[in-house]
Amino acid sequence: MRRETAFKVMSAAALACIAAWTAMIAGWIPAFAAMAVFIVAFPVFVIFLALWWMYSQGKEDIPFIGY
Amino acid sequence: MMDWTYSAGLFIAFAAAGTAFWSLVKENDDLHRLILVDLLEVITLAFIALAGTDLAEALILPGLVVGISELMALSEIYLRKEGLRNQPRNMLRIEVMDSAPGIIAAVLVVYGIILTGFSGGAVAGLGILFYFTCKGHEEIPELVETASGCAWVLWIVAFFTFILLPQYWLFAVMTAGTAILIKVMAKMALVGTMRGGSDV
Amino acid sequence: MYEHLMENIGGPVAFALEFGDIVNYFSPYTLTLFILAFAFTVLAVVSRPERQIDIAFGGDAYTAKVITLQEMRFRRFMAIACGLASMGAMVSGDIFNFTLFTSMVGITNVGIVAAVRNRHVLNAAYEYGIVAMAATLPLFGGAAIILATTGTLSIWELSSGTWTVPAVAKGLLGLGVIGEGMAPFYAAKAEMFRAPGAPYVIMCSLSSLLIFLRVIEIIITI
Amino acid sequence: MIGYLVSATFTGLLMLGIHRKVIARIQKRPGPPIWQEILHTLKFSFKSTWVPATASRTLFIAVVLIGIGIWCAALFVVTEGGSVLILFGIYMLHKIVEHGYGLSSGSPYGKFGGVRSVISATSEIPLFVTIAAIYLFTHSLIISDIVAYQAVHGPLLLSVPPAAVAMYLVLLSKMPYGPFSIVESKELVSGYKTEHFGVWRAGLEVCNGLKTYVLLYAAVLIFIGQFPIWAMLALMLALLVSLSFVCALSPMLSPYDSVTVQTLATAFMIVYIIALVVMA
Repeated sequence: MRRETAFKVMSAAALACIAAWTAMIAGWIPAFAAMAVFIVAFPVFVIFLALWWMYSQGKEDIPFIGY
Repeated sequence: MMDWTYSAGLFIAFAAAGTAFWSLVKENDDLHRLILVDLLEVITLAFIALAGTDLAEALILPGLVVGISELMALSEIYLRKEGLRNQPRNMLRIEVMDSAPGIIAAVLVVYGIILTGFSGGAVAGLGILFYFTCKGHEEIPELVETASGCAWVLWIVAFFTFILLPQYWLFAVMTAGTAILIKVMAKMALVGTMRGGSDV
Repeated sequence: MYEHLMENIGGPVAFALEFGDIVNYFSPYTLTLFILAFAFTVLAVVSRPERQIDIAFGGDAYTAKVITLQEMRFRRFMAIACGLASMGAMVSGDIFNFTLFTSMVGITNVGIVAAVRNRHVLNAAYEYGIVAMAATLPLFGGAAIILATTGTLSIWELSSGTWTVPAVAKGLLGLGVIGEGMAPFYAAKAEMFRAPGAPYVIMCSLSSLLIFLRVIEIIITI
Repeated sequence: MIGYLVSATFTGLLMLGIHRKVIARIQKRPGPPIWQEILHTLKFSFKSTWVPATASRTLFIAVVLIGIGIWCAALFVVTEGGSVLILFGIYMLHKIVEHGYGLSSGSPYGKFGGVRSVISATSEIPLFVTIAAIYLFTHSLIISDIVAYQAVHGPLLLSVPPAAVAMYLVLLSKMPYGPFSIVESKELVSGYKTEHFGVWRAGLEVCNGLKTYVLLYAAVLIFIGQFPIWAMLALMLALLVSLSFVCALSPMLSPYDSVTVQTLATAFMIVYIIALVVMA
């Protein structure tokens, strides 16, 4: 995955969270709908934020098989 | 809704379930455990049947289907885990055919006699047929033919009794009933048995 | 406190679909469970199995187990069937349907690992299958006793408080579900999870967990 | 709400740090600073990351997302006063997530960690007995109703102490370094976490932080009652320190002993429930 993609996904998730929050405070959508958006978007935001910071293009490796 | 028959039935079902579970715990052979588990399934159906309503009758079928599919899945696993890949040479080699043909045939015949008439003959004939399938049929056909002939004579005698001595109608009915029972039984017993020796 | 007893347990019912007296309902609780079953079913559909690494102890050698395409297809099918059965059990408003779905979960759980060519796993699957099949007796027995004593199987009806469901029926129902793969009968099941193919194997544990969570709701509700 | 979510995550991580610190001090070690777990999370998020070559890619990534997602949901259930059953359902689902972590990578260590997390499923059974005990008193499983009941009748901790003990056992079995944390035992390297490094591990830490916060908060809420947030945090901290004491002073049990202890606890709870029902 490229850094730009990670950034795009992260911003989309963040925007979704903020939009849902604003809409809830403004009373446009009920609280549970905003929560549903958070539950989906927050994990995506966390992971893609970190991926945007650092996603190596390094070669894939086999798992750890002992010392 | 709950009367004493339900309670009694429930008690018997629980006792049967307890027995089955106990035997399942005691049994070590995988194949026998599979069979015992099938026994448990039958008791399960008894539990449903005890409700005794139309709904219960409708519920037995899905219960049965689920039970059978579980049994089939487990049998497949058993075959795979034991590495049994060879097809059996003789497909009709079921244990009960060696161990208990006499008992099963006797039960069917007695039940057929109780039913009397055509259906009774069919049931009893099935019993005899089962016996022959299990035990082979070398000399028995002659005996069956003799019985069939005598039964036919009895039937004729019963008809004559009807016509000539109508006051003995009850005796005639009973004779005819027994005769037709034996006759149908004999004919049913011949289904699938070929004449001309065992190599045909 | 809500008027309908059921809503004190799983939360207010958001949507209910009536079929005569059988009402399939979504409370926040059943909805959560349904979504989880759905999510993991989707995962089983889209993800490919992993290649499990085995170490040969005493040396540096290791091997990767590869799942053949045919085996993968069969196990994926079984995993999806398992997911569908658990989804059905989550929303069913009828106790007998619930027990049928539960038995189906048992069958598909065996099916998920049945294609694995590993004697150890197959033995575990067989042991689990025996327990799961024996568990159908209390499961159906419980449902049948509920039917015989109250005359209805609708969870909605039973939760209205007009019926008294005998404790033994509830106990049997719970015992049946526990036998389908919860503690303390999961000992055989845990061995099944050594089979490769994580997205499918995970459905085994997920489905029995979900039906256990659902039966808790049913037992408290009725 | 977003602010609450983020601060709950960091508070939970801080509490895990305090947990480690208390354990270290009891064992006469200096121990890491209390913000160590927060630093850990940040550190992992800056590490180079890829998916192992043998892993089931989709599942490998999806379980991280699901892990964070379910605990977000649990936080909302607790704060909004939803059903206790949902919370405990999520608690059990965490087991599946751990299982997914372990199995998805193809690593033998991860696999054994995952299998152990399934074996330790006994820890959930006391939970449901706890629920039954609570239900007998409150006749509702909605958290807001339970809180309202406690406002009138006093804390459930005093009316159903055995249920509180069972809940304590449940919390204990989810705490790291505790007697029941057989999934993280050192002979399995890092157990189910072995192959989730870098960003994935950071996600896992976020999930752990949220989980710790939610479980402690829920335990206080269900057994003591609702208080202002500073008092809630103080009570949670007290609960945490007591848990740390147990973790510091008890050795890790072997997998089967752990299961046996939890089964015995369950049996005791069932007897207690039956006694309650018979008396009522």
